[in-house]
Amino acid sequence: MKLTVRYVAALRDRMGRAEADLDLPEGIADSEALIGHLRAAEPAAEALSHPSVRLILNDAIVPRPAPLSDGDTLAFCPPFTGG
Amino acid sequence: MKLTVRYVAALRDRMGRAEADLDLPEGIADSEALIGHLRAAEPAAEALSHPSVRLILNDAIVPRPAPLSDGDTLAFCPPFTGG
Amino acid sequence: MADITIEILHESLDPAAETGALAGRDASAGGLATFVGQVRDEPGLKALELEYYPGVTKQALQRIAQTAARRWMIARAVIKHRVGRMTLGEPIVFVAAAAAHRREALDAVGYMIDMLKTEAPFWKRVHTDTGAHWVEAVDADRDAADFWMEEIASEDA
Amino acid sequence: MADITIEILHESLDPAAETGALAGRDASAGGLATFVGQVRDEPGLKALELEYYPGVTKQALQRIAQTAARRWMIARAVIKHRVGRMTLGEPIVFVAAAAAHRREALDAVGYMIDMLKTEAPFWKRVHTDTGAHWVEAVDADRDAADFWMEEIASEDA
Repeated sequence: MKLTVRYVAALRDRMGRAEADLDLPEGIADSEALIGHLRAAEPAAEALSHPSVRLILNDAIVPRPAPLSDGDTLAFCPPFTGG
Repeated sequence: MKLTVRYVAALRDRMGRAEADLDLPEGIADSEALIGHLRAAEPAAEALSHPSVRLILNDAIVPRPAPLSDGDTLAFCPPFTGG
Repeated sequence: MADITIEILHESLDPAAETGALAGRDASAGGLATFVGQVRDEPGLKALELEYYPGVTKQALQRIAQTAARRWMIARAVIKHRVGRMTLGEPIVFVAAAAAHRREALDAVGYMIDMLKTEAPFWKRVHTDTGAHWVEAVDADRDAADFWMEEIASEDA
Repeated sequence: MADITIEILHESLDPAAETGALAGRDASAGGLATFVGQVRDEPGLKALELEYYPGVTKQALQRIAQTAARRWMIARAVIKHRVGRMTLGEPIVFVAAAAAHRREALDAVGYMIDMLKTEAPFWKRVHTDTGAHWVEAVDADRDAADFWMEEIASEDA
């Protein structure tokens, strides 16, 4: 499954990049499984598992866990601090 | 006791004048006694006794009954409708 | 103590200019809340006329703003109120509060507008096609003011 | 249904002009409430930088304004939010509601500003003399949004 992940704001700093195109192995069905996969590859991804992290899937803010499909773009976002 | 009374807004219309200088007999110690005195002279003054009527004594909004002194100016006001 | 500005205006009130004068003015204030009360359409409306009590009305507004500044953490409070004749859509009153925190600014403005409706000597008269009438006091306004007076009395106690 | 205006602004936001455009505009609206969030002073502050999520942020603000318009009787709702770099005192966000009744306008503005703090994708970064840091989420903001979400869910139920 192909997936684009985005790291936003403080998570972009933490991960050292804004975006990555991933080619995922079978069996990664949702955001939480993806986080587990990313953590295995790099310890910094532990930050993604914090319950305060919000998800934007394609063009919508979605709750966790978010089911993933081929071609999705998933953004990991720190808590919003607008206004 | 000399007293100036003012009738404000709708009460001015009701009383047919804005102001009157009064020379009151003995024994009219407060606003409520004054209202009784005015009602005896003209029925329209009944409107002054309505509990919604507010008083301005000289330069202050005061609760009823308001004690009166020689030389005071007492304004009878309909409920305030600002803003 | 908060900076307080009170004005009774005979000519015109410009909410845009008032807002412009306040925006960004207080370095410690992250929030500026404002409220503009304006002449609302009603059948046959030609003009609204506002009467006040010189020497007393401004003092009453001052007291309302001071109470707001004691009750909420605000850096600035403004009340500017028109008197005289106004037409449809024209501003009647501008109320503002600047504060470090938004809730303080919003609540202070809510308090000030609630209180000035019934606790400052103003009287509204509506001129229509068919004549003029004094605006009646609204029970809900009375209730709003009573709510605050009880609330503040219980805090002071 | 209320008239809703949402804008993400990259350059400048002028609360005076926004207020001027709204004052007197809705004949049925006796009240216009506004809130301006602005860059507050903090030690060493040089600039505030605001990041957003194109394609999603505006939609989130739209949803907040729509919910406000369903919950309160308002004629108009406006949210205009800056992104990019801002300096001390500069406006970050302008929120407004026009309504027949003041309480509806004030509460709708309070709701919108509470919600956009935590429910619209924006991220604040503070640049100071000594570097830059991302602004942490504030528990009180989270609590304010949770309050409204429970309140509105219980009304819809």
